[in-house]
Amino acid sequence: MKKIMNLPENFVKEMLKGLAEAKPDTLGYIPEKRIIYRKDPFTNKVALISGSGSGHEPDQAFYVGKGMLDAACAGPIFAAPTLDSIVDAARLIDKGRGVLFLVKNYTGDRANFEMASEMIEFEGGPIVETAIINDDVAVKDSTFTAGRRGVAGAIFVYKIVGAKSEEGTNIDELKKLALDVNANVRTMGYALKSCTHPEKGSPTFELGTDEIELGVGLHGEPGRQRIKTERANVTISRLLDSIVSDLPFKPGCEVAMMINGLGGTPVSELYIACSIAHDILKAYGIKVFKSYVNNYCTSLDMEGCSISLLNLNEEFKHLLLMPADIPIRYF
Amino acid sequence: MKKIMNLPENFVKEMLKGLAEAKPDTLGYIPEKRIIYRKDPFTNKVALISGSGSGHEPDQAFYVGKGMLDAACAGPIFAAPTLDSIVDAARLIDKGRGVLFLVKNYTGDRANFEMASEMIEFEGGPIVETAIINDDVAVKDSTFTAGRRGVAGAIFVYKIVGAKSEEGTNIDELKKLALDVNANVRTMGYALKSCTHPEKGSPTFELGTDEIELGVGLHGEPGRQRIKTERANVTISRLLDSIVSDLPFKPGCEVAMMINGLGGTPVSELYIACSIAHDILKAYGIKVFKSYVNNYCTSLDMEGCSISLLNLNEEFKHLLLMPADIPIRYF
Amino acid sequence: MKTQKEIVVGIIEYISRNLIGAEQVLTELDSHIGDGDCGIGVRKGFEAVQKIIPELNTIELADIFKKVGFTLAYTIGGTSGAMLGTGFIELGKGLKEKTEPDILDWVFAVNFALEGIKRRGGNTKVGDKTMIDALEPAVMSMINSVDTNKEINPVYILEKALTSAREGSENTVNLAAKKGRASYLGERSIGFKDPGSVVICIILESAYDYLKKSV
Amino acid sequence: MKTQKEIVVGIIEYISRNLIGAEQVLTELDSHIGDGDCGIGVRKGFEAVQKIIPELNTIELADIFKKVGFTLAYTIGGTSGAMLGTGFIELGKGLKEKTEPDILDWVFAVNFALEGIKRRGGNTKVGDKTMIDALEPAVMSMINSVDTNKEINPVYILEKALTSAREGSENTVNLAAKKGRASYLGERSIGFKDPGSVVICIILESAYDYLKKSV
Ligand SMILES: Nc1ncnc2c1ncn2[C@@H]1O[C@H](COP(=O)(O)OP(=O)(O)O)[C@@H](O)[C@H]1O
Ligand SMILES: Nc1ncnc2c1ncn2[C@@H]1O[C@H](COP(=O)(O)OP(=O)(O)O)[C@@H](O)[C@H]1O
Ligand SMILES: [Mg+2]
Ligand SMILES: [Mg+2]
Ligand SMILES: [Mg+2]
Ligand SMILES: [Mg+2]
Repeated sequence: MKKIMNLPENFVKEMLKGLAEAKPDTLGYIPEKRIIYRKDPFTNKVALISGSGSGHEPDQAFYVGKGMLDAACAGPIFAAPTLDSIVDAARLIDKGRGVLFLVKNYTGDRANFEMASEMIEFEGGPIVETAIINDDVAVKDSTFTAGRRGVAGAIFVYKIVGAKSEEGTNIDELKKLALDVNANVRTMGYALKSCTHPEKGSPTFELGTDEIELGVGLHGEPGRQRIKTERANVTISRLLDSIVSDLPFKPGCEVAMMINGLGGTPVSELYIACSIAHDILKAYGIKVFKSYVNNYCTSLDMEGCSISLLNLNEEFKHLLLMPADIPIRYF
Repeated sequence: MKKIMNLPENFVKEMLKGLAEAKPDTLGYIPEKRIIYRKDPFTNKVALISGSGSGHEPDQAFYVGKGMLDAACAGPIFAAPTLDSIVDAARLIDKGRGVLFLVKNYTGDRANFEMASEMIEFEGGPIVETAIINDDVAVKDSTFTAGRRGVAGAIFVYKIVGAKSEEGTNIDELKKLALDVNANVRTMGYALKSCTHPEKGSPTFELGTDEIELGVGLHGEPGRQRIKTERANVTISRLLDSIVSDLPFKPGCEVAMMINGLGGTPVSELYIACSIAHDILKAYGIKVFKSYVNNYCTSLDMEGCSISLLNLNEEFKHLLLMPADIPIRYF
Repeated sequence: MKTQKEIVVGIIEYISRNLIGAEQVLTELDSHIGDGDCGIGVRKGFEAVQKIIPELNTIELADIFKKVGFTLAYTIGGTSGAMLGTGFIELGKGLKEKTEPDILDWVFAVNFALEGIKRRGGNTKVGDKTMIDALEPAVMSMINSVDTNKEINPVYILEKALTSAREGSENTVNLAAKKGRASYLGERSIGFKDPGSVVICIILESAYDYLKKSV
Repeated sequence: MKTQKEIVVGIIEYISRNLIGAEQVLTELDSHIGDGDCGIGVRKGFEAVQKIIPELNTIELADIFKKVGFTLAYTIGGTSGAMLGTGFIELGKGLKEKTEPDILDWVFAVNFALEGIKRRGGNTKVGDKTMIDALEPAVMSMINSVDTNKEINPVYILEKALTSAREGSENTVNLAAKKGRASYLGERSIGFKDPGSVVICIILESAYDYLKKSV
């Protein structure tokens, strides 16, 4: 394993330090609790917090900023954030309008956010609500009973609910909106190469030189099927077929499309996937309102991509187009 | 080799198609000539064109937009664009104020842009000027006599000159500005893993599992030195020492810092590099005005990063902060 | 004779010492079917518990468990942090305000903790290959002891419960995980023991050992 | 007897046919020390030239070369597109407006083309392992023939020039590239012949063969 890092056990701490130092004016950082938060004194707004294991960057500390998240709690790599991190973040960021937790559906994440909510309630802290995100269609046919995983579709939830929260909307409506976005987004991905956990030092799974893993999870969990490599045309079709038939997305509907890199795949290849997906969706009669192509929710250095489709309505469109002043950007 | 692609020979064409389809409102695309251009009817502005071999995405088609480039000519992977692509782009995009070519210093790129200029002049086309970018400090001590290579520092040139061009500045001043930015930017990178050319199918060079290549080039050209892996602290120090002593950057100066991923490295690792670089520059007494951390100028799926420092003045700062409406973005 | 509070703090000291000592065993089990951090997390959690032992002596019985639970949840992180934290907190809640609970109160509280963990885990069931595979049989055994057999000797009750827990833990070897991180391995998780179930066994064993010595 | 224009167009037809036929040889050489596209590019370029042969017959001598040069630069791309394109364009310029150049005018023009390519390449020198290693000795031989030996037979002059070009091309095998893409390979480029130098040899050989037949 080769990575740009010092000691593996300091991976997350040094990464978050780098983020805070890159944006000293807008971001606050509490190293002991691995919290990144908005430093500007926003008011009259429900605060949005997300958190999960690290290794999915830019998800989610890199989405903290006006118009998106207000704080993020980072756990160790691929492990849920600790209770105190969540509780402290909620206390710190609440502006009296309450705190909405946006949580991807994993046992550890759910359990820790749930405990944090109970603890905050117990201590008479801010009002807290939680919306669970579970957009991964790959898990449908499996025997796993922890339910569908939350993957890249979460970013659409942050974006839309984040934009809405800036309008001063109350916590119940925001939670409803979050669940509404979640109900309308579906994702599936595939891997060309496993990720390598910095503290483990070896790949999480082994793919042959001519194999790909369909429906892989964000922590290298096995997917639906391991198959031989094939032209991207064919693979992207498989992903889109699963996604489109799942909601289902109907001919004539309008979608936001996210082509999300898993960390080790260059944007050139993501745009090839984008080109292919456009052709396939056209054949389905599905209109792409806007394409989002980049690394949004990764799995360390995994190679591959996921595709998310979000079924749009006028409100979603409007909120997607609102600006988001987040640290991950080009200029 | 596994990549998200169909036929290797269609790699560039499909990627550019994906880009054009992702931004149908703002970008035009001429497939036969591999030109991406701004579709909005801007006026009273010198047009900026860059071009080079493909494989460095988002450089440079993904920087076409208000405030940055006006057109980009893509060559085949790692090969200069053809003369007609450059000539046609210049004719297409000129608004009567002339066209400035921003060209990274490679034999094929220089030669083709030079010919294009001569051809345009010969045919009485738009006024054309060229600024050559050569920011790579790695080449200094080598035996290559094609001169320093142009690498990620080019993006600062596009950004600053692009912002200035929107003010209606004339072509001579813009060229002067481009050369001034180039004179103040220095870059050096290192690779953890080679890239793989899609049409070649095997890695351009082979690094041992415990080796890194210091000063590697954007096409996998050998660098200054091949050494054993070491903590990122040490490697980033080596890069910054070479960069700082080259200009030289003096204590007290203010810089823009770019931590540029080479394509296969996740942003988490880039932010670790960012954290380390901040510490080292603090020790040098160099102030970081703004950090740019992402994949700006890549080498297909190469793993590693480059660091660029730009010595700032008030004008550079002002122009860096101007908005750029480019297709590569998050939201 | 020791007060119940003294005994409880003594048991917690035993549990802490034994689980810290089990770091390597737990980590190795978790590397097979998880992400290899179970031992590290549990060690960090109970090292933090060791630091608050003096404070535990000064507070109410139910609060001792809550305090331990929050400490674990604050320091472990991941799934086991939430599960063990929940277990101790709910045990505290299950004791209600009782300062001298009888054996039925204790079994009620332990069952309350079991239900809390199952709820926290997303309705975890026996057979999902988690700590519940050890904890639920143990609690069922306790209920059986006090209910059907009218047994009141806590050492006997714990001894039987520990046997059930160990059996349950051994059974996880043959199961495919359905909850938690190991579930992502699907069938490939068969053949390995669940680390969380071993944590439960060590907790019960520590309580049994301590009680046997002190009563 | 043929006019100079007819001879020139005839030579260009020969060059095109022979370079198109050399695609595989050139591509293989370029795969060793470049990116393996030299043959593809050159083929595409001269296929385009073949298409404009009828038009070439209708324009001035100097413009024939310019037209061929631009066609090559439009279609080849990469380094060889620029270099060959430049060579033909500069040759045209070097002929000035002359419609019946004498042998001295021709050598002047060829030398002008050489200087143009060297300039375009960033002051390419003999020893850099490029097409210049074949072209410069050939041009020097021509200058020598007309200057010192006062030779005026173009077939003889070309024969000697071709020999020099071939020697120069062979010499590139032992050189480490200092210009162009092969230079990135450094010492590792030693042991392979430069493809561009082979292109030069084929061009001169075609001219020689055609002239020998037609005069
Ligand atoms: N849904 C669940 N309910 C109860 N216990 C669970 C559940 N999921 C996992 N566990 C327990 O958690 C243990 C792993 O803990 P830990 O290593 O901290 O988890 P992770 O690293 O996956 O966050 C497992 O051995 C299992 O006993
Ligand atoms: N600076 C230079 N001057 C003259 N010729 C050059 C120079 N650099 C490269 N060449 C020639 O170009 C040939 C390669 O052409 P081509 O394959 O089109 O280049 P690339 O693929 O690198 O753009 C080389 O064999 C060499 O003869
Ligand atoms: Mg974990
Ligand atoms: Mg080439
Ligand atoms: Mg674990
Ligand atoms: Mg080539």
